[in-house]
Amino acid sequence: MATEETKAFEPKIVAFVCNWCTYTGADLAGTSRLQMSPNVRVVRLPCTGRIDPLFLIKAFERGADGVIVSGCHPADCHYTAGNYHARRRFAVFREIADMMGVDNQRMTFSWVSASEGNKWRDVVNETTERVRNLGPFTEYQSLSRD
Amino acid sequence: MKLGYFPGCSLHATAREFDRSLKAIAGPLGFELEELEDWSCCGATSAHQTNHLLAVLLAARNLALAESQGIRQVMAPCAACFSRLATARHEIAHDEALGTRVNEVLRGEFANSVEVQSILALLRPMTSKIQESAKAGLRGLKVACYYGCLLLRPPEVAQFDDVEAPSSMEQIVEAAGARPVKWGKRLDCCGAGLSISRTASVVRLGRAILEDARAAGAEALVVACPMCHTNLDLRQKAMLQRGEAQLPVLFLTQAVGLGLGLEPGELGLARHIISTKALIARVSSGGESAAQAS
Amino acid sequence: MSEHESFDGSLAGEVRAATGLNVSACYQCGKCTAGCPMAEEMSLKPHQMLRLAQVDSRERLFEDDSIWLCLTCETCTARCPNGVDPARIIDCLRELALRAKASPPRRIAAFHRSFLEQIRENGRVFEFGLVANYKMRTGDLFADVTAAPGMLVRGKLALLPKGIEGIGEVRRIFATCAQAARKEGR
Amino acid sequence: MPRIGVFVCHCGENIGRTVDCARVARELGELPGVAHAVDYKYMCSDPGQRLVKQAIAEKGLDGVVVAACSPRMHERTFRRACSASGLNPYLCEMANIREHCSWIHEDRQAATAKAIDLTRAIVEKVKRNRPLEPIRIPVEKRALVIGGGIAGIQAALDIAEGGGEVVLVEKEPSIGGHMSQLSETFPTLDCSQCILTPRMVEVYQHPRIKLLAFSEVEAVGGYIGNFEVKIRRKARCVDETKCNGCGECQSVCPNKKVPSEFDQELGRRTAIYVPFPQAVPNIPVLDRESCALFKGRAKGFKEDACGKCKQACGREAIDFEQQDSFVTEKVGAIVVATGFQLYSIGKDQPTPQLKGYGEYGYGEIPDVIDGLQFERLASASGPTGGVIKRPSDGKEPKTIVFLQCIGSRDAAKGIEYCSKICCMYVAKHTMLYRHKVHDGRAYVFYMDIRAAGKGYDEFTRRAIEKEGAIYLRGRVSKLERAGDVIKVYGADTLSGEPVTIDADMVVLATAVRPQPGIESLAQKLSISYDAHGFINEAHPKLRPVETSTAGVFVAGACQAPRDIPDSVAMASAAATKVLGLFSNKELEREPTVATVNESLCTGCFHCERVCPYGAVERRELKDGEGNLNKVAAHVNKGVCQGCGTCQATCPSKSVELQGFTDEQIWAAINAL
Ligand SMILES: Cc1cc2nc3c(=O)[nH]c(=O)nc-3n(C[C@H](O)[C@H](O)[C@H](O)COP(=O)(O)OP(=O)(O)OC[C@H]3O[C@@H](n4cnc5c(N)ncnc54)[C@H](O)[C@@H]3O)c2cc1C
Ligand SMILES: Cc1cc2nc3c(=O)[nH]c(=O)nc-3n(C[C@H](O)[C@H](O)[C@H](O)COP(=O)(O)OP(=O)(O)OC[C@H]3O[C@@H](n4cnc5c(N)ncnc54)[C@H](O)[C@@H]3O)c2cc1C
Ligand code: SF4
Ligand code: SF4
Ligand code: SF4
Ligand code: SF4
Ligand code: SF4
Ligand code: SF4
Ligand code: SF4
Ligand code: SF4
Repeated sequence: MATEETKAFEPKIVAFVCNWCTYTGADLAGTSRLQMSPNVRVVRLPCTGRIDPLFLIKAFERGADGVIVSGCHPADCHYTAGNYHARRRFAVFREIADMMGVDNQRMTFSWVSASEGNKWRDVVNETTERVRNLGPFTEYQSLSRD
Repeated sequence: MKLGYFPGCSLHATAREFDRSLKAIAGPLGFELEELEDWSCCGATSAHQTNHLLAVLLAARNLALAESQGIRQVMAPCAACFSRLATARHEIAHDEALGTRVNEVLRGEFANSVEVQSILALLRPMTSKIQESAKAGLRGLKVACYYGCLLLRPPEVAQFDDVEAPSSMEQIVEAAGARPVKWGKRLDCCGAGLSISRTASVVRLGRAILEDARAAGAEALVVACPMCHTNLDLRQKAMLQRGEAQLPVLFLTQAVGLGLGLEPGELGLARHIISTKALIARVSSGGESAAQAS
Repeated sequence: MSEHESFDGSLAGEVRAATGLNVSACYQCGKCTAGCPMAEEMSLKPHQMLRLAQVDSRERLFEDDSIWLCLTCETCTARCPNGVDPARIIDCLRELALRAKASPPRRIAAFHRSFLEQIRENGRVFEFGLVANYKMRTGDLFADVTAAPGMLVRGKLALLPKGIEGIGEVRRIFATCAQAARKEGR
Repeated sequence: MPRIGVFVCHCGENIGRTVDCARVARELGELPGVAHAVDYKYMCSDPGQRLVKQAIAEKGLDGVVVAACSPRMHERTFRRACSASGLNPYLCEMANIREHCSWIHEDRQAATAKAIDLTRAIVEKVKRNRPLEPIRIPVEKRALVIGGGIAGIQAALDIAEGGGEVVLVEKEPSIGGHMSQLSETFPTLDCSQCILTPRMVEVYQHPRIKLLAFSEVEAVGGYIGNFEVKIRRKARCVDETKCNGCGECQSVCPNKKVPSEFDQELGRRTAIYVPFPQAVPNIPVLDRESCALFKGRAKGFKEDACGKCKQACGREAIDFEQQDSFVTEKVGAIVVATGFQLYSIGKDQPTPQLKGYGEYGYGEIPDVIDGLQFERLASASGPTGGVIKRPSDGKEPKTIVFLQCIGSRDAAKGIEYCSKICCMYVAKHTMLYRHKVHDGRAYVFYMDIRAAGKGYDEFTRRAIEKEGAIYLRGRVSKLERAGDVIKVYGADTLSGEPVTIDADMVVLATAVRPQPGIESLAQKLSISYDAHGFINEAHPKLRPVETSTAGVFVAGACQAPRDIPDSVAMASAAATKVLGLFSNKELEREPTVATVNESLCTGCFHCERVCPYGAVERRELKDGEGNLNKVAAHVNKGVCQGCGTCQATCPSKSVELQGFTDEQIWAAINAL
């Protein structure tokens, strides 16, 4: 249950998305005027295959409370197989993150196609809500400050 | 080679000659059978048609017995027993919940580790041995190898031969000196499950099988299932129309035994309803030339 | 009965729960019927049984004798192009029919009961007893069940049952199954 | 210190309503390195673009960020504007404060804060952008077409007619593919040979088409516009330059009993042979497996056992010593048109998933044939001269049964998919049969009739309503030889009854499968294929004739089961794509490609493994004296599509995707 204090807290979330599916899906959400929480900042990359796990760590270090990684559906990668490699990479990363003390709850991995504006809104809202309930990610920031 | 042996009810009763001939060829072919102690009925058709759990448990009890008696492989000559035991083993292996249930009821540490073998899988690797030991052999006796329904089914359970175009029984009788004929109904069901309760159906199915075998030129049927045998031997007279010749029905083990030159008496050939006398005469004297002439 | 996924109260759901098999996978090609040795005697052909299961028409299925004519020869299962396993599904339909208190044709029911009783009593089937039991049940004393005289003479029928030591376990198996069937029948 | 210009757009009210644009400009203006920051009502309008151009000229900007709509909307517009003022266009980027901000939020304060963040991130990125040049690739205006069936023929002719050059590679001795084996074709029943052979001759005579029959692709290198293809020319034992196709050699060859592949083994040919009279090229091939001379040599005979063909040839064209040879062709585009084969019901199947059909006789019952064999029987130029005779005894079948969906729509023993063409050709077969055997009965066992083309349903209805074919809805369980007939055990599910028919001949409409060996060809081309071996198109709806590799196209039945109209339409579409490619002198591509820092690269080649396009090559690095220093990765810019997977994978961070370098992205993340 969120306390009065955490209610006031507005999480900062960084989203790493591919250009062809999720970025376009997010554009569609905009064109359709789907309202969503303003906590997510999108970083556009050509493909989820380009996303280095260090980006996520960097984002946390710089004060993000949560991250989203989203690209094309498994068989629909614009680059045939980039998202396949990304998926494998992040399966490993999840465990490493766990070891480092990054709660997996702070990370959303999802597939949003160019036509799934609604889904993008849901991903944004759900992630924001989840991270808001977890509270600010102070553990990591204090860690990295040492 | 020592092998667990599950005779099943028939081989102790109606199909005693199957049991006897199997034991008779064991010596010459160099295998030894160790009958499962205190085995119980596999449940046959009646169990699985009315209560799946019962069917699995009745089969599993025997598999568990084998396990506790240190038997790693059980051979079930009866096609129905084979099918029941092998299917149960397969189902338990593929359904964890079922496996747990079975273990609860059997109150033991049942690991489902026993392999189930059919008579065909046992004899096929022995063809060269059969061929070597066959003295006069079956003298080119033309036989129709009848697999019936359950020996090869379901396919994922009985994987030792091609489900639709099997050849193991033909290979075995050929090694024993017979000439297997090509015919169409070798995989068709003879209806044994309804033999008592719906005799008319069984007569219809059996007749079609006999007709086809005869049309293909067979002098005898060879079977590997006591139910098929009872059906096609015991009821054959009802299946024939006036004037149609009788077709002796041999167990595969009897055919192999004859090929090996064993005494007909040892093989229980006198116990059949359809007489095997002419056939015995044909394979033990100069029958071959007669067959070739025809 | 093993615990599988869905159970929505439909017949298809019950079959799925009991066997893990999917009756919806049947696309009604009829290959099962085409090869079924009993099809010509069945008023409902195998593919029609599957169809009725798909549309949840249990009355028509259970009232009809056809499911009891299936020999479980598995010809249909071996050849079904969509891997439906009709033989196993029909086994299951029979079991469900019994639980729904639908009765099989008299002689077939009598046979199965006599057979199973033999196992429960002796652990093995002792054919003379089976025949006697069956005749008593059907009242059909002159039925041609042994087909030919001379079976006893040829040593084909044993007169006395041979018991087994583990009979207690066999009876426990029967009791467990009866209990399970009662529970699930409700 | 960089000099970035920031331009914040109101988009009328679209952005301005929720985002305080003036404030965004103000805050951004305070960022170090930002030399200029303004807001304006409509940035994409002419005056808006002029603002950008002026600022570049007047303030000496070395980077431009437009905070407005999605880059997918107007990035090109603003990059062009920059370019016009002499700023490298890749130094201009957009921050999306409309779709990703003003349109999806109502809270003005939050939206404004977010717009500032988004713009700042792009500013930080642009500070680290480097000027890039679009990649230019020269285009070789020749195309390679692989496979000379109707699809390959059509593609070759269309490309050649459009001015391109074509190398057509066919693995068989003649082009023509399956269509050359057909008798008449649905839905019009016109004679297949009559419409096909003129096209085959056209291919042969076309000045811009080079036909390499009896040849196969050995290796493929290069990339779009610049492929290099090595082709194996299999030894025919006949010198193509000398042979004039007189046919003397065939007539003297003593071995006349070789089963003819073209006639689906229903006819015979000689050991040296032309597969069929209209073959193109009309040059024989010597089949070493069945030639007496070669068989003798294999057995170690001292003297050649034959040689009649060589003696008969007046042009000394026959060369028993001929070996396979190789040619290399440079091409700019490739069309794959390798077609299909029919599923064989036999016991030996290429994969364990396919089981074969013992219940249909496993090819043991001689009068059970497949659809192509029926085509040969019905063809006027076929082994029976177009008379329907059964193979076993030459009798005219009075009862013929066609079984559809054999191997298709069968997840248990065959393949799940529908083969698409068989419903149609079975209807055709019933008509051809009824036209030839007036008193014959034709039965069809089917599951569904799939006739969804122009005039197709009318065609199948005609077979049923006018031509007397008897359609039974159900599959057949088993075929059984019974004396002179084949017993067909089927079911008619519409009446609910099992049906048994005594047939004189049975025709199986077996499934369409891709050509054997297609996987290895696809691997040579780095194109993808599905689980069955059909070539994958780049997009099932929008890029149906392109593949995953730029410059490689696909046509005909190698992509999925296709009939002739579909194959031809695809071939023409592929040809258009090729000609479109050829219409450029050079190809220009976004410079978003990876580059390797060779001094850092450790040669682990993880990048090579993950690259979806095979763009990573191995390059040997030598020192001044020519000694090998190391082997490092090298990205082929023509092949790289810019996904960046290599970069995220490289353990030593030696490979970088231009425009999305680590430095750029880290800067953006830092700014958020
Ligand atoms: C029985 C039957 C009847 C039919 N009837 C009709 C009809 O009436 N109407 C209709 O529209 N369609 C019909 N079809 C379909 C028609 O045959 C196909 O649509 C058509 O042949 C597809 O053409 P294609 O060029 O794609 O493939 P194909 O005809 O298979 O040609 C492919 C060519 O590529 C060659 N090749 C394969 N691999 C290689 C390689 N690695 N290297 C070099 N060359 C290679 C092959 O040798 C072949 O020459 C019928 C098909 C069948 C089976
Ligand atoms: C309910 C439904 C669902 C469908 N679902 C799918 C699906 O899931 N997947 C799929 O692949 N296909 C689907 N389709 C089919 C798909 O819509 C068509 O294949 C496709 O739209 C055809 O494109 P077209 O350009 O040929 O024709 P159209 O989409 O009809 O476009 C023709 C255009 O030409 C214009 N036009 C007409 N006459 C003139 C004129 N005289 N002068 C100038 N302009 C003119 C029209 O205004 C129109 O813009 C579906 C169709 C329907 C009806
Ligand atoms: S063969 Fe299988 S798919 Fe066909 S009708 Fe029977 S159960 Fe259904
Ligand atoms: S198992 Fe039953 S339904 Fe299937 S073919 Fe045999 S008798 Fe017919
Ligand atoms: S640049 Fe984009 S946001 Fe600005 S006015 Fe044009 S369309 Fe609207
Ligand atoms: S005889 Fe010589 S020229 Fe004539 S077809 Fe044969 S190889 Fe060619
Ligand atoms: S060498 Fe003789 S067998 Fe061989 S192709 Fe020439 S003529 Fe025929
Ligand atoms: S086209 Fe017709 S015959 Fe061929 S697989 Fe599809 S449905 Fe079956
Ligand atoms: S992954 Fe990096 S280090 Fe390894 S070969 Fe590629 S560029 Fe070189
Ligand atoms: S960016 Fe993608 S396509 Fe280019 S080399 Fe790297 S992995 Fe291959």
